[in-house]
Amino acid sequence: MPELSYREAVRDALSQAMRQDDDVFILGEDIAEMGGSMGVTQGMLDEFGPERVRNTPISEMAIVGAGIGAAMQGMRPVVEVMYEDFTTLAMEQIVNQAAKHRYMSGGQLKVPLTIRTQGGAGWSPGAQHAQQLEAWFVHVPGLKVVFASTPSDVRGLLWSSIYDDNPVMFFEHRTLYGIKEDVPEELEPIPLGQARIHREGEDVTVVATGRLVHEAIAAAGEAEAEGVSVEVVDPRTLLPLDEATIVDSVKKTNRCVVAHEAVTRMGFGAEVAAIVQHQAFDYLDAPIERVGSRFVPIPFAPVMEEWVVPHSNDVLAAIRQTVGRSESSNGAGHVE
Amino acid sequence: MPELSYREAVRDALSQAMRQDDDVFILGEDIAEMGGSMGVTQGMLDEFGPERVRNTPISEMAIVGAGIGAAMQGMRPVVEVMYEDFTTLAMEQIVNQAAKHRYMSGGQLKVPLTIRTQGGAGWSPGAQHAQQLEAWFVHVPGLKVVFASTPSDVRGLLWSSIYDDNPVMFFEHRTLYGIKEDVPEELEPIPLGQARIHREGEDVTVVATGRLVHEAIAAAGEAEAEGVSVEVVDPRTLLPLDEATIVDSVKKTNRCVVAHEAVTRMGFGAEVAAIVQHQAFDYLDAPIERVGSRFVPIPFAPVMEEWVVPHSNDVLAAIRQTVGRSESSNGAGHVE
Amino acid sequence: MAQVERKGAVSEELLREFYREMLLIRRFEEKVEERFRAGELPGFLHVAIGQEAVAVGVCRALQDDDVIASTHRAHGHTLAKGTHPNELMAELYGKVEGCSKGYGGSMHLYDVERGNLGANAVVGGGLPGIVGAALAFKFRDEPRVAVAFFGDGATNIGTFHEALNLAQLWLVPAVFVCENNGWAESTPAHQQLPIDDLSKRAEAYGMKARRVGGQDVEEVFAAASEALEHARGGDGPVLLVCDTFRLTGHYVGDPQVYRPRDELARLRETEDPIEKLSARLDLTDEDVQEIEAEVVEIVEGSVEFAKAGTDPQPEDALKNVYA
Amino acid sequence: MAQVERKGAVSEELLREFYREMLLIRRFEEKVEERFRAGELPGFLHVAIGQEAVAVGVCRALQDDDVIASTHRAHGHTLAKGTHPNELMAELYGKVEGCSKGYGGSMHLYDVERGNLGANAVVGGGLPGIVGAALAFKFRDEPRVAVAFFGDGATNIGTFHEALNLAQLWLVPAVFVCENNGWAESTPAHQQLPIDDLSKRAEAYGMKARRVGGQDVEEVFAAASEALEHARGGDGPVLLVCDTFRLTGHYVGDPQVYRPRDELARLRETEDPIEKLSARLDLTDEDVQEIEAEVVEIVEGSVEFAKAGTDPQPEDALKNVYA
Ligand SMILES: Cc1ncc(C[n+]2csc(CCOP(=O)(O)OP(=O)(O)O)c2C)c(N)n1
Ligand SMILES: Cc1ncc(C[n+]2csc(CCOP(=O)(O)OP(=O)(O)O)c2C)c(N)n1
Ligand SMILES: [Mg+2]
Ligand SMILES: [Mg+2]
Repeated sequence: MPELSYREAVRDALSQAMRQDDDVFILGEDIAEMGGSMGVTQGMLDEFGPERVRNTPISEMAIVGAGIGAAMQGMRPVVEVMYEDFTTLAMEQIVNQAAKHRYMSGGQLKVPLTIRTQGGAGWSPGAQHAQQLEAWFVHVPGLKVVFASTPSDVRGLLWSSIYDDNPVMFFEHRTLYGIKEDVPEELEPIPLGQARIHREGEDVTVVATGRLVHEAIAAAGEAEAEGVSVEVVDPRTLLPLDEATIVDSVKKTNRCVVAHEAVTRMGFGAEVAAIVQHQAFDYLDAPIERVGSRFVPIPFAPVMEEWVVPHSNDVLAAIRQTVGRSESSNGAGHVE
Repeated sequence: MPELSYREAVRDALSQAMRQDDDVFILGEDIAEMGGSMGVTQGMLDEFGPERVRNTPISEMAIVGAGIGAAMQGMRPVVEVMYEDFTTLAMEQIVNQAAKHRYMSGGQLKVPLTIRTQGGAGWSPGAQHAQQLEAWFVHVPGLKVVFASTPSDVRGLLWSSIYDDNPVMFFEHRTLYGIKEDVPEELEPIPLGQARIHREGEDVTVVATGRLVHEAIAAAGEAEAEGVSVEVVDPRTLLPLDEATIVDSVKKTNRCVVAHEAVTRMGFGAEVAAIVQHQAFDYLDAPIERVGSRFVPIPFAPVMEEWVVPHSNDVLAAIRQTVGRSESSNGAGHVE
Repeated sequence: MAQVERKGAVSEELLREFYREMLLIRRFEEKVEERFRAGELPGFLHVAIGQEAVAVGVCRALQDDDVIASTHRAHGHTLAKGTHPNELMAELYGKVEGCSKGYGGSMHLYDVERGNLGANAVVGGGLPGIVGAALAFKFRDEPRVAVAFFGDGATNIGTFHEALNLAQLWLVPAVFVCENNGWAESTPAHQQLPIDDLSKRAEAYGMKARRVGGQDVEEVFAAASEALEHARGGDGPVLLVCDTFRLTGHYVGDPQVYRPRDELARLRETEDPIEKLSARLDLTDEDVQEIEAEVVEIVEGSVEFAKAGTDPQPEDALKNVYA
Repeated sequence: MAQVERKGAVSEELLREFYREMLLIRRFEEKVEERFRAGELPGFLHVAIGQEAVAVGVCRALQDDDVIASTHRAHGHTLAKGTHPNELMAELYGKVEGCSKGYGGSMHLYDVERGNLGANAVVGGGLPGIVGAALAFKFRDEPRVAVAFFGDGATNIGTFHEALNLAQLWLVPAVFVCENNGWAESTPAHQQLPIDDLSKRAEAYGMKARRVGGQDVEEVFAAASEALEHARGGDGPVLLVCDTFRLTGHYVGDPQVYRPRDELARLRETEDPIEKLSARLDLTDEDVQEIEAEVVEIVEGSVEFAKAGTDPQPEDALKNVYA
């Protein structure tokens, strides 16, 4: 089993797809000679040439749109939007065009486009280079949304995204590029819509995405030392969502924490909480806790940045909060 | 008490603000001679002239951005984005600029900008002219988000939005422009962040926004005939949210339905559900039900459009669902 | 010689075909206005009355496997690109037999088999996609061209700028056809465009540009043929500005309060592209009546076809979201 | 005469001031590189080494209550617009004493009192705001000008197009200063710009444009003065393209694998704006040493100031979200 970094895993999925398939090509700002602002596509220009590893001007609308147009002709473009903060520039193309062409045409068209982007806080890039905006896209019928947290996941999910016949928003987290994992020799596609249970547990289910998966695993370790057994579930695909795995887990543990780096308000955790309270109402022994960034733009100064985004201790606090309630209190009165 | 339509109420707030205050002006596509695509600003060109009722080219990014720049100079611009579907074009300016200038400057700047927009299904405009996207903006620290459902509300809330020192996303619903209501002679500002209880009730709380407020009121009437007493709460301001009014209501009724026209998945109702299950966990006798559009783009054919978006019968069905559960079932086992 | 034949003299026969097609669009649009007034048509409708020569002149210069993207004002382009009036009218009625199966409507007409990649209700929304389609043609070495229609108003939106820049940079086989009718809804040129000659916008990209009288179908056809040849030959994209007139309101039902009262009547007098073409053709009264009758029959037939069509089932709304 | 004085001969004294300011920027930026390598500076940093003449030439032509919007490469503009190096350096260290109080960082420098409305880490993000600020000046009949800085790469983004179009249409007092350094990160001009002369982009709006050598501070100053006068006088906005050179990586730490090995060395030889200015000035060795010493002391002082500054409290992050 070779060890790959998250960064290498993304590159490997892209490269393997491009090797086997002329219809796959990548385009984006500074992805060629420079290999992308995060170094993900380093070396790919040499292997595939400038036509298929296509540097673009700073034109987020047009490059996403060009991806859409090529996809409608049956190609499988992968557009890199350098920071997810810049998806704000391409929302029209993503939401009104990519997501809707198939529907508005009554099924005549397909848009097999993958939009890779990355984001998140860390190392103080400031408010315009650190947002986590995945929740927006979960609100858009016609899109699929993926957020991978490990090298093996990112490789298998990116492959499936490229070969999915629908537009996929593919989120990577900036602080994860360096993490490593043993991955299967052969790339194993991971079907979109399948959650991964990272760790089984009995007392609390933590549903976490992106960087928070790792924080949740760390928190679970600490909780174990306190005698609390935590199950960590990474949905991996946010849309469509593997509700069954999440709900089944909560039915077993009777408690749920949702954790992501995006601000809590209107974040993906709200959707998970709404689903879980609905489908596992009678199983819940405590309110679902949400963990996310504080409701502020990401500040520059490291001390503030660090404090704003959630870490394993925040997940742990939420776990403690859910188990701190006695089961009998449920339905019997209000406990603050 | 004069009777005003929702359309006239918007116009009245704009006009009164412009009469008393040179710093207020409006800009947008076709708002001058034509009076806006919905006729909201009709007649205002004559009263205020083309400088202050400013027709713009089709440039959503630039007109929102121009509003931001003028606001930073202390003016109070009101930008009209013709359809909220076109806010997709201005997301960068709204999210990265308007919402963050104050923060990134460490408090040196204010952006007293109001962005009025409208949307919603009805009369088959098709998938690119019918979305309800308010949830996105609730996820953005630095913005305020208003969604008014009645003439008196829209007047008082728009006034407060114009005079708020922060950027406000102000949502109107296309099908509401014609509805009428008696409004106070003098414009009464409605503070942002205050919910309105439209109807008191004992058995179920329906939290509804926009068009669904009216559907909820209708459903409440029908439910009453069935012996179910429904409280209808319109948050009016989605950000900041009057959580206390909503939670107190649910603590009284022990049941909650959330209803909006936006698709349910990742819609505003998810946030409300997440808050309510958290803050009123021990009071809930049934899962919180969410009512919203089906998870598809808005189709053109009227039979499909009509079926996709929620109506009072959907709210009623959700009400029935929540009261259909026996209280004793809570915590005692699973009832499907 | 071939050159002259292609660009210069369009045969009388071909011109008659243009005439017939333009008249078909005209009568179709008039029927749309009528059926709208009768309360039969849902949605927001924008007719292309006055702009028929652009649709026909450009689309007749296309080869069959060239593709187009259209706008909110899409009926003319759609008919000219070969969609049967029945399918178009059925779409306007929201029927399963419609060219978008009832999912799209007037502002979202698709006919992928005939190379119509979709009308777009977002101004400028279709332009980047055309660059992408053209890029795919280039990748695959297919001698096809992708064409975007859009209005003068659309040249003010960022998408236009980014798309043209990208197209020129990558020298993709695309033609950008601007239907310059002097209005964006109620907004006249001087309120939205700081320049008179829109073809100058191509200079920002070093793109080849041409400006032609859009009421003269022969001129449009010739210019479009040349632009297409340029693009198809690998010499890069072209901006083709067709000065035209919107001989009607922005949308069907538009009271046009913003428009000088007499402008419309005067323009209908002087700038009708069908009149202009007919003046050039040797049409006998009989010819005219014959074509008229044929066209009217087709249009009437399309209404019958549409009305007899099938309403989707409500639950059909759940289909076609994902492939 | 006043005309000549303003536009033509810049006095030796003024030129010496320019020299001092440019050198201050240079030494400041070098210090930033050094402190970054020492691991002291968080964030993403872009220095303006090589582009000092544009910042100084433009900002010195401004009047005090004119405003600017800057870019990710903002240190030079910020210093030239009057922010004290202490406050700038403190910001880079994330301190409360910083010009953005530690909330902004290198890519989000603000100094509203001195007319700096903010650096923008989104390419093109600041341009529409400048149109709006200029509109406010026009509304209020204030003789002020709003100036946007941006790079050549930014001329490809839709925001640029929409903002310039709007500015010209409304004839607002704005000046758009393009720092054309031939690169957008690793992307050379020929991969992002289909034209050579960026001032041509103004033709799409009928906007007055000027292209100048951006390594010659006198030339920049003269052209900026003229542009500002034009805008201030109510004659509308101006696009001022300054051809310049990025004598360093895109960001601090950039290995520049994409850049021809010798280009940088050669350019540092031939295109250093400070060398160019010094060659024109009658500076004695003593002068040079004196200015150098003065500037270095300021820069060293700024590091001391910054390091002695106050870290925000974590909970301060909750402030300043809403007014
Ligand atoms: C991005 C966007 N903004 C606004 C609108 C509303 N709108 C529809 S058509 C139109 C005018 C378009 O003008 P032009 O491009 O000249 O086309 P024409 O209607 O003249 O054919 C506007 C503003 C829209 N559809 N999309
Ligand atoms: C909208 C957007 N896209 C991409 C980026 C990433 N990025 C930062 S600087 C830059 C290059 C900018 O080039 P240019 O405008 O020429 O300025 P320069 O760096 O040369 O001063 C890019 C692509 C960004 N900040 N914003
Ligand atoms: Mg037009
Ligand atoms: Mg540059």
